[in-house]
Amino acid sequence: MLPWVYEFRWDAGHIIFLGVFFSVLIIIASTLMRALMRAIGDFKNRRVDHVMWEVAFEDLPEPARACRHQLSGEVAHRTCPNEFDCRDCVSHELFLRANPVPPAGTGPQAPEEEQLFGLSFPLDRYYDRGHTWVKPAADGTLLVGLNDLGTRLLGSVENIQLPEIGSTMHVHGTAWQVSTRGADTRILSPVEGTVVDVGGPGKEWYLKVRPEGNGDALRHLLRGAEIKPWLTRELERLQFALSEDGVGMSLADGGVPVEDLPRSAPKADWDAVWGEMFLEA
Amino acid sequence: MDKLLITRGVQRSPFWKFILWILPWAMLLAWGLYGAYLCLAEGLNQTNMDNRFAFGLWIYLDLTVIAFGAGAFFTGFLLYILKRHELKSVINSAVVLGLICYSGAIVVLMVDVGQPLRAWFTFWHPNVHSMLTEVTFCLTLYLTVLILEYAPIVMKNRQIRKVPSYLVFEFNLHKLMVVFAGVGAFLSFFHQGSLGGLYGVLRGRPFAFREDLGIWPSTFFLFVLSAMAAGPSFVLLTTWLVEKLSKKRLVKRETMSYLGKLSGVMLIIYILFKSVDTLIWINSTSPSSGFPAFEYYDRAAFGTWVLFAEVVLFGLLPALVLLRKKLRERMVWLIPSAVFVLAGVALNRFVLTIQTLALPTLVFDEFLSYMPSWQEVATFSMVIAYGVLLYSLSFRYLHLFPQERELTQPY
Amino acid sequence: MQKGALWFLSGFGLALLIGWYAFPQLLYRSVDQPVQFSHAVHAGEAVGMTCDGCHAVSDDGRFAGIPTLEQCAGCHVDVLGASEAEKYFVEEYVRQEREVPWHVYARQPDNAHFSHADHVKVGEIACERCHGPHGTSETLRPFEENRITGYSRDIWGVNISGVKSNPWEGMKMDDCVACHKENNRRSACLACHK
Amino acid sequence: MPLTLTRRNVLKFVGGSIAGMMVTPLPWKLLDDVAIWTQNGPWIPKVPRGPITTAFSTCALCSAGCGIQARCVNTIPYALSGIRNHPANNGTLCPSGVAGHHLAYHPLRLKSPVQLFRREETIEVQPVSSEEILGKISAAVAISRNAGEGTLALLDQRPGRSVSLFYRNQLAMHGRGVYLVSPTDPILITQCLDEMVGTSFGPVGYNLERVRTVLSFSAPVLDGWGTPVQTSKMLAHRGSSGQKGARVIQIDSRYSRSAQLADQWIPIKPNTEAALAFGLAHVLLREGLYDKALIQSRALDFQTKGKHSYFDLVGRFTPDHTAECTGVSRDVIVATARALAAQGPSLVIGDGDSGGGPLGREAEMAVWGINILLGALGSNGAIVHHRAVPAPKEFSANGLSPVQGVSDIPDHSIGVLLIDASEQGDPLPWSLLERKLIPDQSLVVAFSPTLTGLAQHTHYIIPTPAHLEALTDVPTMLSSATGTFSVSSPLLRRPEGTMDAREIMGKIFEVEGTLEELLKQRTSAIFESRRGRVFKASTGSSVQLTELGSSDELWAELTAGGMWMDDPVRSKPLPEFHFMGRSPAAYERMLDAGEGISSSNEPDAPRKITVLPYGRRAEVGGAQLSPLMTKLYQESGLHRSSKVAVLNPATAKEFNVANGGRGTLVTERGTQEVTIRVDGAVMPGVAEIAVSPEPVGQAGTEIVQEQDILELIVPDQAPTWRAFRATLQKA
Amino acid sequence: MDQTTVKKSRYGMAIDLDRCTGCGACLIACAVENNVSPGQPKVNERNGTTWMRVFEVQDGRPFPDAQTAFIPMMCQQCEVETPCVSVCPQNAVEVDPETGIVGQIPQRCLGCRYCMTACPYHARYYNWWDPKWPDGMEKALNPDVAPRMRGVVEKCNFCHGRLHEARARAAAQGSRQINPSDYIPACVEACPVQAIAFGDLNDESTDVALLARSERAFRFLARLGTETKVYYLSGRDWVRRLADRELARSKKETLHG
Repeated sequence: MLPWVYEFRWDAGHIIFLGVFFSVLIIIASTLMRALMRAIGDFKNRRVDHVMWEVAFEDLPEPARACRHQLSGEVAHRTCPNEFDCRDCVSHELFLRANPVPPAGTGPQAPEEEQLFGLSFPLDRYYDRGHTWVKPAADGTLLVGLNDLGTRLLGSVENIQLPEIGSTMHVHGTAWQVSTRGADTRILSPVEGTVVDVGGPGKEWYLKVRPEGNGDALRHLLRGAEIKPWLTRELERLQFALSEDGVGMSLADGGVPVEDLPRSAPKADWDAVWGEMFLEA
Repeated sequence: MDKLLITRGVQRSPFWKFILWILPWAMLLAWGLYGAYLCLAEGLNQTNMDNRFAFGLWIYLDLTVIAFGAGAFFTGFLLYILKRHELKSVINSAVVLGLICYSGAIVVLMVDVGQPLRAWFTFWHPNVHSMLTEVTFCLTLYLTVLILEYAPIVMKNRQIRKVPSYLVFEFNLHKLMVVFAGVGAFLSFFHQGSLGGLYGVLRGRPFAFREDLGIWPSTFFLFVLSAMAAGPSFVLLTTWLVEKLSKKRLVKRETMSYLGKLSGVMLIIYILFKSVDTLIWINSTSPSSGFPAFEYYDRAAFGTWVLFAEVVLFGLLPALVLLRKKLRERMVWLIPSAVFVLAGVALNRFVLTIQTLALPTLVFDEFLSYMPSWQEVATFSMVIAYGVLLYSLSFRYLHLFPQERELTQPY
Repeated sequence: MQKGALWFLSGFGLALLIGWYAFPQLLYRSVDQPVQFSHAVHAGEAVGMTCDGCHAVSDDGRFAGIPTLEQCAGCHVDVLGASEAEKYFVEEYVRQEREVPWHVYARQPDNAHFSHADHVKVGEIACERCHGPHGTSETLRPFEENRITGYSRDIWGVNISGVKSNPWEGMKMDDCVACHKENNRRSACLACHK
Repeated sequence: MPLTLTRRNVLKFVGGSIAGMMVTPLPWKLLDDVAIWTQNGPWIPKVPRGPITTAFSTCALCSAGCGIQARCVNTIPYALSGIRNHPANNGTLCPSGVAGHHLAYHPLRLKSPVQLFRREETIEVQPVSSEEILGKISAAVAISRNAGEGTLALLDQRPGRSVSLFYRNQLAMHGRGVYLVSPTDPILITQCLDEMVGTSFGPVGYNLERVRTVLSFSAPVLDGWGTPVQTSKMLAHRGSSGQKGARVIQIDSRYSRSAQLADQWIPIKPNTEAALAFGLAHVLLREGLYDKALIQSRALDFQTKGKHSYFDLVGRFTPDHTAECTGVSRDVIVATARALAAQGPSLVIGDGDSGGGPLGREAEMAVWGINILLGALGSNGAIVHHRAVPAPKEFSANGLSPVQGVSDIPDHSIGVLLIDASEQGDPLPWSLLERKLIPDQSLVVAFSPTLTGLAQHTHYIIPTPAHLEALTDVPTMLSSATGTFSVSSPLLRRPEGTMDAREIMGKIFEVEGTLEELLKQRTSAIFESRRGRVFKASTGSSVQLTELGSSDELWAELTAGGMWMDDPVRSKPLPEFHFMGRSPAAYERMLDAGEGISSSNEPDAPRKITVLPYGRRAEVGGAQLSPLMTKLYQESGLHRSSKVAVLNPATAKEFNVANGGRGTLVTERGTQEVTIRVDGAVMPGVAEIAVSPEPVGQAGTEIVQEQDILELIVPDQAPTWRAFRATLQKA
Repeated sequence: MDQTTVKKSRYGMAIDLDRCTGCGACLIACAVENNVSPGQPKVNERNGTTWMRVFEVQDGRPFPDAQTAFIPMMCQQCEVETPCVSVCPQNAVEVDPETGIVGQIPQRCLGCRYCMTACPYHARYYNWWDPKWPDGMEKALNPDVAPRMRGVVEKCNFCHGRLHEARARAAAQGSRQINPSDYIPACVEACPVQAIAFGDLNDESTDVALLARSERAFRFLARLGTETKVYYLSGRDWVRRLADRELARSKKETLHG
C-alpha cells in the first residue's frame, strides 16, 4: 500500500491504482475537512441562526415557501429563494419598483380594518412570516411580539424561554422558545439586533430590540395590504393542518377564531400544526 | 418520546403498530445473527459451499444487492452533477437503500471470508491486478461516502437537528454533496464494473470469461450498465412498496415514471451490448478455448431458457415497456416492469455466480449442484432483515421523502 | 474553549501513556529461562568454544539450534565450576536426564523456513548480524513472550515503536525482506515460507 | 474551576483519547498481532521440532515384505518411503504402507484392555484388567481341555508368521485346539493342490518373470495382490517404457480395478468361475493343447473306466454349455483357451477378491487343473516349488495343529475363540464365525490394537502394539518364487498396557519366552541353513547369506529393512494326482460346482439384486487403515464408500433408482442404506459394494458399530460370499 | 555471488496415464508429506482437502467394452496468465520466478476463495474445518511443512518443503545449486509403477523434459493458454481427447457419424 511496505513496486499498476485510491481518499477527507472548517467558520461568524433557518426553510413543503409577491397576486407562482429574507432580494426590488406596496387603506384596495377574520392585525406594525410582529418604538428600538393568530395558536403557554437581555437576535434566528403540551416550538426572530428588554405573554410585547444594520432592517416584513392575502393563506394552511388529522374542527367559532385554539380542539396534532404554522421542520 | 423523534408534520403509524412491524424482522435478524455466528465460530463447514462451489448464496447476494444499490450513486449523479432536480424527492431514500445494500454486502463478505481478522491485508498488501482488490477498495471507500451521505439525513432528525453544531455541519456537508456524488459515481463505476470483471477475467472458466475491452473484460461494462438499469428500478419499487405499506403518497407520479424511464434507457443499452457480447462469446471467445458454447446449455436445469429469460423476457420486454411514455405512466405497467428489470439483473448475477461454478471445466468432471444450508440462508436473511429494519427506522424517524408533506397537503 | 481543550488534552495524554507505556507492559509476558547460562564463560578464553561448537549445522543442512542435554552433558556430567546455576543444571537436568525447556529468543513460527546453512555457509553472514553480540553475555535475559502471538519479543524488536537501533534487532518478515532486497536474494514467498 | 462532567466534555475526552491512541503503537501493533494470532494461534497444530533421523524397517501390513525407510523427528516417524532396490518394493510403497505410521494414532486405538457391550447401533467399552481377561481365558481353556466342551480355537488373520508356528504348536499340545484361518487365506489355495496330489506338495509360488499370459479368476492381480515390484513388472509394457510385461486377462463379475487395468476383461456371471474353468479345460482337451504324456501318466482320474472321470466332467462343459452357464461368449472361451496354450508360459490364478470371499475349493481345483493342463506346474512353468523358511526344530510338521479354514469346521463347536491380528487380513463376515461358536457359552477375545473389524464383535479385547510398534516377522507371499523372511522392527515405542500376542499366549499356556527370542531362533535357523541371499538396506544390494559372519549380523540386517530370500530350487516333477481331488463324491461335487446351484440361477425374484462385495488386500481387512486414507480415497473418488452401490444404468432403471439417489438393501440379516451410483461399465443385474472402513471420529466410551455390506450375508447361504441376493428398494 | 549465478528452473511433471493404476499411493504420500489432516468424518469428496485428486475416467462405452484410465490431478503450475495469481487480492499466490512453482501462502490468505473459482483444474482446496489429527499424531507431522488453519486455501506446491531441504543440503556443502536427486516430490517418490517423472523442464536432458516433448504428451485444457507445467502422457486416443471439450466432442461425432 505504501512505497516502503513489502510488495510495493513502482510499476504502472501500483502507481495508477494506489494513486487513484489515495486521490479519492484525499478528496473525501478534504471535503469532510472543508465542511468542518466551514461549519467552524459559521460558528465564528455567528451564522448559526441563519444556517439553522436556512436548513429549516429548505425542509418546508414547497407551498409554505411561497413568495410574498405570489401571495399578493403579483405573480402566479414563485417560491422564495431567499428564505423569506427580502433584504437583499433583487426580485423584491423589482417587484416593489413595479408595484409599491400601498399601506393598508391607502391603496387602490378598500381601506383595511385592523380586524381581519376576527383577528387583530393592527396596521401600525410589520409582520413576519413566522407570526411575529415588529413595531418600531420612538427610541429607535424595535418592539417584537406574537401576532394574534400566533397567540391563539399557542393558547395558554406552559413554559417560555425568553432570551437574556443583551443577547443578539438574527433575522429568522430563534427569538424565544415556547413549550406547551409536550412540544417545543421556537418562534422566529423577525429582526436583527440586541435584546434590551424582555416582556412576555400577557405583556404588550415580548422583546425590545436595538436593531443593527442599515435602514433595510424591516424590508423583509409584510405590511399594509400584504397582510390580508397572507393571513388568508395562513388560515387555509391552518385549516388544512387541523383537518388532516380528521379532527375536522372549524376554525371559526361564530366568525371569530377562538382565543385558545388548543383548548378548543385538544385532539388535534398541535405539534404538527405549530411546526407548520411557525415554519419549523 | 417516539412522537418527538418523528419529523414534524408527517404522519406515522402508532408506535405499537411500528413495534409489531419491527418485531418479526428483528427476530429474523436475530436468527440470522445466530447463523452468522455459527459460520464465524465453527467455520464455513456450516455452509454447503465446497471446493467446487467455492462461492455460493452469499456472493450471489452480494452481487445482486450491490447492483440494486446502484440507485444511490446513479440518482446522486443525476441529481447533483446533471442537476435533474426531480430526483431530489427520492435521493434520501436512494441513499438509505444504497447504504443498506453496501453495508449488508460487506457484512456478508466478512462472514464469507475465512479470515476476516486478516482482511485488512488486502489494503496493506494489495494485488492491484485483482478485480477483488478493486472491489474491496472501492466498496470500502464508497461505503464511507454513503455513510457521509447518510449522515446529513440522520442529522436532520427532529431531535438531533436541535444540536446547532450537528446541523451546521450537516448544512455545510450537504453543500458539498456534489463532491460525494461525483466520487460515488466514480467509485461505483469501478466497483460495479469490477464485480462484473470478477467473473469476466476467469480465464479458467470459459463460461464466464470474456475478451478484454481495454483493460477490462466486457462484463465490466455490462455490469455497470445493468446496475444502472437496476438501481432506479429498485428505488422505484421500494418507494412504491413503502407507499403501499404506509398508505401514503410519497413521491410524485412523474418522478416514478422518470425513474422507470431511466431504467428503460439503461436497460435497452445494456441489452444491446449484452446481445453483441453474447454473440461474440458464443462464436469466438468460448470455442477458442476449447469449449463449445452450446454445451453450457446442455444441462437440464440451465437450458437456453436462461439466456432467453435474461435477454428477452427480463430484458427487452421491460425495456420496451419502460421506454413507452404512456405505459410507464400507468402503475400497472410500471411496477411489473421494474420487477422484471430487477429479476433480469438478479438472474444475470445468478447465472454468473452459480452457473459458472456448476458447470464443469474438465471433460471428465461432472455438473454439480448446490443447495445452501440454513446457516447460509440465515445469514442472507440477516441482511434482508437488517435492510428492512434500517429502512423502517429511517422512514419513521428521518425525513426520507421531502415531497411527502406537500403531497399530503392539497394546495 | 479552554476547558474543552483541557478535556481533550487529558484524553490525549492518557492515551499516550497507555499506548506507549502500559500497552507493552501488558502485551509481553516475561519468563525467566529455566537455567542461567553465561555465553561469556563458554566462549571466553577459559573454555574457548565457538558458536558452531554448540549451534551446529549438520551435513544435511539442518541447524541443530540450541544444544540438547546430551551435548551439554558431554562436559557437565558433574559440576565443574562453582556457580549455583551450573549446580542446579547438573542436579535438575543432567542427573535426571531431562531436557532443558529453553525459551528461544529467535524462534520463528512454523510457517517460516530459515536455513542457517544457506545464510551462514553460502551467504557468509555472521551470527551477530541477526542474533546480536549475545555470545559475550554473562547471563540470559528473561524471555519475553507476546501474549497474543506467542512470539518472542526479539521478533518485533525491543522498541515497541518498531524503531531499531541495532542491525540485529527485529526478526519480522520485513526485516528478512529488507536484507534480501538489499542483497538481491530470493524474493518468492515460498523461498522462506513452508 | 472544577472539571464538570458533561456530555460535551466526555466527548472531548474521548476524542482526545482516540487522537492520542492513533499516535501510539497500540492500535497498529494490535492489528498486526491479531493477524499473526490468526496465523499462529493455539488452535493451529504445531509441527514437531527436533533432530531428523532416518530409520529402516519392513512393512508388516501384508506379506509382501516391503522395505521401509522412515524419516523421523525426535525418533518418531513422520514419513515413510520404500527402500531403493529392495526386492519387494524397490523404493515404492502401496498407499496403505505409505500411511502405515499413522496406524498407531488410529482414532479407535486401544491402549488398555476393554470389555465390550453391544447396544443397538453402538458399542460401549469399559476398561478391564488384562489379568481378568487372561483369567477368564485360562479358565475356559481348562474347561475345554478337561471337560471336552467345545474347542479352543485361534483364528489367525496373519498365518505364516513365526508366532503362528508357536500357536499351532501350542494348540496341538492342548488337544482340543483348532487353528483357523480366514476362508480367503492363500494357504487354503495350496491346500487344494495338496488334496489333488494326496500329500503335501510342498510350498509353491509363482515365478512371474517367466509368465507371458496371466489368466486371473477374480484375483486382484494388478491391485495389491503381488509385491509392488511384481505388479510393476506386470504393467511394465504400459506407457513409454518399452519393456515387456505379461498379458493379463481378468475374469471378473465386477469391473474391478484389475479388470480395468487388465489387457482383457472377461465379465462372468457371479459364482460361475468353476464352469468357466471346466469350459477352458474342455477346449484345451478337445484341441489337444496339453501335455498328453504327462496327463496320461500322472492323472489318476483323467479317464477311468466305470467311474466318472475328469474327462467326462470337462466333456460336459462344451463352449456352448459353458457360455450358457457363465455368460461368457463361446468365442471368447475358445479364444482364451487357445491364447493360454499359444502364448505361454501361462499362469492361471485362482484366489478370490479379498473383499469378495474365496472361490471355493472345487473352483480352485478346477483352476489348478487348467494350470496342470497348461504345464504351469512343470519344470518350465510359472508355478514353482520352493522350500519352507527354516524354522526351529520344535516346530516340526507333526507338532503343529493343522490349518483349517473357518468354513471347514462344524457349527456350534468353538468354546473359546481367540482372534489374533484381527485388525489385519481379509474381511470375514461375522455371521460365518458366529455360527461356529457354541451359542451363549463361548468366550471371544481379540488381540488387536484397535477397536475395528472383527474385534468389534468380541467380548474382550487385549490391545496389542500397532503397526510399526510391534516386532513381527513377515511371511512369504504366495506370489513369491522363493521363500522369504524379513522382520518388521518397531519404529515407535509401544504404549504401556499393550502386549504382543506371544506374551498373551505365553501367559495363557504358561510358556516362557518372548517374541524376540522366537524370531532370533528362527533367524539362527535360517543362518544355519547357509542358503539364500540377504538384501541389505544400508547398501541397497544383496549378498550371499554365507558372506554374513553371524546370526546376529543377519538379525541386524533383517531388523533394519533387510530381507532374506531363499535360493530357487528345481521344481519337483508332478506326482500322481487326481484332477477332482480325493473325496468320495468328487465328481458330483465338482459337477455341482460347475453347473452351479448358485444363487444367481434361482428364479428371478422381483426386486432382488445380486450384491458383489469387494475390497482390497491389506486395506479392507479389519480396518487397519490410516484415518487419512479412508477420507482421501473417498474424496478423490478412487474408492467408493461402503455406503455406495454401483449399478449398470439399465439395472438402475429396472429397480427404479437414480444416480445419486438412495436405496435400501434388505436380507434376512438386516438392511443397509446405500447411495446409488450408475456406471455404464458395470455388469447388468449386479450391485458392486465396497467392503472398506468408513472414516471414524475420535473414540469415546461409545463408538458406532461398523456396518458393512458383509453384515447382510445370511450365513447358511453358501461357503463363500462373493455374491449374494438382496432386495433393493428405493429409499 | 549475485542472484544471476543461480540457475532459473522450471519444475514440471509428466504423468504417464497408461501406467497409472489408480492405486492412490501418490495422494496418500502427498497428504502425509504436506500435513494434510485426516479431517472430520463429515468430510466428503467435495469439501475435503487433498492436494492431489485422482479421477477415474471411462471412455463412455457401455458394458462390457468400457475402458478406464486414471488421471491424477493436482495444481498444474500454470506459467502464463496463471489464473489464480492475478485474482488473489492480497498477493497470497505467486509464481516463483526461480522455480516456476505457483506458491500459495496460507498465512497471507484471507480465505475469499476467489482463486478456487479461477482455477480450471479444481486443484485448490479450502480448509472448511479446523485441521485436526488424532491424539498424539501431531508429534508425527512433517516438520518441514506448516499446518494450515481453518479458513484458508491450500494446494500442491511440488512439495516445496523438499526443495527447502535440498537447498539446505546443498548449502551445507557451500553450494547454491541443488542436487536434482535431492528434490523429488512425495507423489513421484511414492508411485509404485513410476508413472510420474519430475524435474526441470529448462534442462533438456531431464526425463521430464524429454517426456514433455514426446508424441504421447498432452496437457489438460491447453487451449486456455495457461501453459501448465504438468504434462500427461497417453498413447490411447480416447484419453488424449479428454484434454478439452472440443476434442471430446469431436470423438462423439465421429462415433455417431
